[in-house]
Amino acid sequence: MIQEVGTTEQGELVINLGPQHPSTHGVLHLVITLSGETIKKVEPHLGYIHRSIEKMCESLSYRQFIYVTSRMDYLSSHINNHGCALCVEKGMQIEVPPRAKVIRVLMDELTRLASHQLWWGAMAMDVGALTPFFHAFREREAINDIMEETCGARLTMNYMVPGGVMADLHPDFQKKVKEFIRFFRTKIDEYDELVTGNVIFKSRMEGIGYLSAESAVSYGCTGPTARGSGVSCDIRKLYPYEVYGQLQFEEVTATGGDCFARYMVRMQEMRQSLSIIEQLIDNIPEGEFQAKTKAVLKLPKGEFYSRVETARGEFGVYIISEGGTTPYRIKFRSPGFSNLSALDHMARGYKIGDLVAIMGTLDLVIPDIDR
Amino acid sequence: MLSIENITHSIDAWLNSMFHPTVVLLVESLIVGICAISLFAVLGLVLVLMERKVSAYMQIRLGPNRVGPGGTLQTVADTLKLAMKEGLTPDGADKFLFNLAPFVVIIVAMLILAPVAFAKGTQIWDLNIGVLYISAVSSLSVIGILMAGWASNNKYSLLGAMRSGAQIVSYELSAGISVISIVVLTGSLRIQDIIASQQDGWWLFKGHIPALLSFVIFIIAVTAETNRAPFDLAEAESELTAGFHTEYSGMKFALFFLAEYVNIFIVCAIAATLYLGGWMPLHIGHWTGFNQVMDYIPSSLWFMGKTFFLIFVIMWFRWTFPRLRIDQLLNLEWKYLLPISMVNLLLMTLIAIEGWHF
Amino acid sequence: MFLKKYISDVFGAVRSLLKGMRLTGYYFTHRKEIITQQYPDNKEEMKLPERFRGEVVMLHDEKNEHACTGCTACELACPNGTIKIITKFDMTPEGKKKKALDTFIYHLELCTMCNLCIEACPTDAIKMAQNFEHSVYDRSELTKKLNKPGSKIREGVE
Amino acid sequence: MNKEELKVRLEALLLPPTFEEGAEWTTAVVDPAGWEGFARHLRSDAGLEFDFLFCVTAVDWRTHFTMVYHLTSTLHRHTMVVKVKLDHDHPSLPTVSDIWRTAEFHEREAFDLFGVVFTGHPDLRRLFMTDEWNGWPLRKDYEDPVNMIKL
Repeated sequence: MIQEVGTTEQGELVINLGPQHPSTHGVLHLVITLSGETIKKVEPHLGYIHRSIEKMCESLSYRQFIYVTSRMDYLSSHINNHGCALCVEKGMQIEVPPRAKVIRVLMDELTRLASHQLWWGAMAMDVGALTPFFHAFREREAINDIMEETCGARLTMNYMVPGGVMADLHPDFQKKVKEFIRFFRTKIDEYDELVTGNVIFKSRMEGIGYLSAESAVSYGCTGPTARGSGVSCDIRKLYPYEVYGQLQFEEVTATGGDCFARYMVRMQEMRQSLSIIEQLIDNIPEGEFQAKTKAVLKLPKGEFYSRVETARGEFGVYIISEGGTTPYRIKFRSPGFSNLSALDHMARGYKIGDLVAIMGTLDLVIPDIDR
Repeated sequence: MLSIENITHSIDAWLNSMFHPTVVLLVESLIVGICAISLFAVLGLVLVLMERKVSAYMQIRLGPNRVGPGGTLQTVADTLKLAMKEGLTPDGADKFLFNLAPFVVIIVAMLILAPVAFAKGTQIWDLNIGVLYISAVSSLSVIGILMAGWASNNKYSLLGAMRSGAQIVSYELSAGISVISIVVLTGSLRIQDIIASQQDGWWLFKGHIPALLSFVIFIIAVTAETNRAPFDLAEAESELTAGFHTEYSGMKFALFFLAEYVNIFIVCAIAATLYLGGWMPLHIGHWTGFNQVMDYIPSSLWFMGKTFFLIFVIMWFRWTFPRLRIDQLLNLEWKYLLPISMVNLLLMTLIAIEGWHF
Repeated sequence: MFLKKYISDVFGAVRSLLKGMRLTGYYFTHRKEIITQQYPDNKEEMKLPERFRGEVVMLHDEKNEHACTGCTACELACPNGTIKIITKFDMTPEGKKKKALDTFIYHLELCTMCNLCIEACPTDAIKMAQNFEHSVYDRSELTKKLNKPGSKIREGVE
Repeated sequence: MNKEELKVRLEALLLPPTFEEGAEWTTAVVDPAGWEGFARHLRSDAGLEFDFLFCVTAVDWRTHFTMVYHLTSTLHRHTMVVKVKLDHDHPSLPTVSDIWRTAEFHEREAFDLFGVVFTGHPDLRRLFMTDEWNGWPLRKDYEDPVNMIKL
């Protein structure tokens, strides 16, 4: 049991932020030691929604385990599935047809956009602006509709199968995505108008939650959290998978290391994702959407590691196979877990209001941390 | 002409003709009390609905639309729900203070109602230090909030209350100075005198840029004083769950809620009185014809229109801006608002002495 | 110099705030931007995409025949144990015993709509329906029998 | 550095590890006793500088445990895997949380789910499970008749 502590011996206040709190976005439990309003220590208590997905996967076949990973980082469920599919394909040495590759990347980027939009709304809500949340959901709804039409579900799509994707694109897909891009190009400027340029928002973000590049690497931070500190860690650029190697896009980094840098990285990433989608949407190759695979997949004995860039950072899948139909051991390296470990380091010395802003820019998804 | 003034006068005359003056005073106090309480109830219902509709339209959604025509009865349903809820008192709370706090807050809100002029000749108490009375009483509400925060025996509540204390005490200053700059122009603290001085135009237009500045500062300061976003640090739901009223439920919570909206109404009414002429219709200098046309619109409508416009502006703030941090909030007051309003007051005094205003 | 920066700071701040207020003001005055859908009222015009995964159903034609051979491919494909197939032995006209479907039990409360059973079915006997309103008063109502009473396998489906 | 160069470079160390073949990255196997010193070399030796520990996990092989560390260098962009073989009855290993800060959480996770004890860890407590939880859930012999649903 967690012992209840009111104040420390030094007379510092100890408060529990969560597991039910408006700004923890789920069941994160932080025990904060405060001196006045200044944070002395942040201690995360995890496990409120630990489902032991790694253990579950040990009894699921290589086709079945993919869907479980949608339930980890549910905002980039498609990218998680992608990582798993890549790992199985690496083990089986399945060649994915070019059409499937492009479809996968398109869906990845749409998922990333949807995830960043939700983050933007929630981030603004954390610092007290309630309106952006609804504006963000309007755009996200458009993406979800596209997803629903092609994948059959809105959040936990399970569209990925080893060797390709589950179904071909919906005939309306291209038209709708182009419509969405046109629509979103105008709305992303509104985002800047409503939140980014706002003087109150800027002063809440600038210079807050500083994370140096060395600490970011040492804490294992990835994704926009590390890129905000100037660490180049985009898996799409460093270790290109699928068609990312042939695409023109920039790895967005900022040097500030503060909340505003992380915020700007995500905002720029949305624009980059848009440009990736624009490059691909007219160039989807014809052909099969799924490679021919056996009904029962058996990975050869060995170890396979694959990584993808989710909206939150590097997602790794580590499969140890004994040659059977189920993995012997599977490990998911989730980005949120490592990013959270830097929270204490980042939040010390700032105020409670800043902690909320820092958590917002870390973009924590609790099931991703707890697994 | 049928106006509120005539009605009140005829009731007064009728009562005086029937009863002894002491009885008349008692009966009139009773009537005023009932009117004030029902005004509270109506204001609560209307303003909460207004807030929800304003926020909904700004957030591209419809807002309440199921209870009653267009959702107009939504707040009635909410009130019923709150009335039926159990009023919990936490185990470790200081029971007396905990239960007293919401009443302190609501009584303070009621007290400020006294000198507000709702229409021509309609005022509960036209005391000669009206403006001073308002600034004195309005700073009492912090006591209720501190009481609630401390008595709840909850750390979030305590933090919220401490923030609120620091905030209200500092913003009291620039609000007071803004009020004084109008007092300088009129030379009187009496509300009726201030309104009467705006016979030929509202101070907002007559007082040059200093009046405009002090109006803006006053609006910012009262937004902070009523704990409204972007200055809602005492509640700050993403940081302190609900701040000082975290532990309140049922009717006691409803009283806090009601007091917040009544406070908004009152500060907006005061802003309207000081800068926009209260019930005084829009008059421009010597344009007698224009002024007479304006007089045809009842004074109570003028008053309500101005007040509700200001309330809308304050709601507009809330649904647009992020929240400030506590140190930034105090910075804004001590580094920006207070120096500016002091310089502004000097300019205003100069204008008043030299008679440069229109 | 200090004063100049001070004043430009104040003006810049006010401008950025007014920009935001202009945007919310725009949405306040433009009701056509409202995106609310009045859910239970718009059921008629609400159209879910064909691929939307609501629940598993078994297709029956007008002769009350289905295409399920009882091969249990879906049962094996399901990661959650949602499907349970009970088979029986039918007598064919030639007098031979033939394995056939007796009951197709579907636990909606365990289903995650992952579509793997549909992919696995060799005869396309089951598909995903678009119904999404699954709330019931008793959990046992979520355990469904998918083959209709008296139904039998369609001729020619192996 | 590519896979082979890295191997040659590692063999030049004071306590050279043994290598596993056939994996995607250079895979070194070290003893628990030599792990801490090896880790310090990996982190700070010029030309190696593995500063980014991106995955830490334990594997239960029924007869023994293996701790698997995935390391990469943000400077040289080379990746390697280090495996440390542990005793099954009393798995114990010095911590590397002072070398790579991210190990602090990952080691707590491994302790929580596998029962691997990290000596010198600043705050070795259960991470996901409650403090009074019995057993180590991700071990192969773990049985929990209440919470585990057999399908």
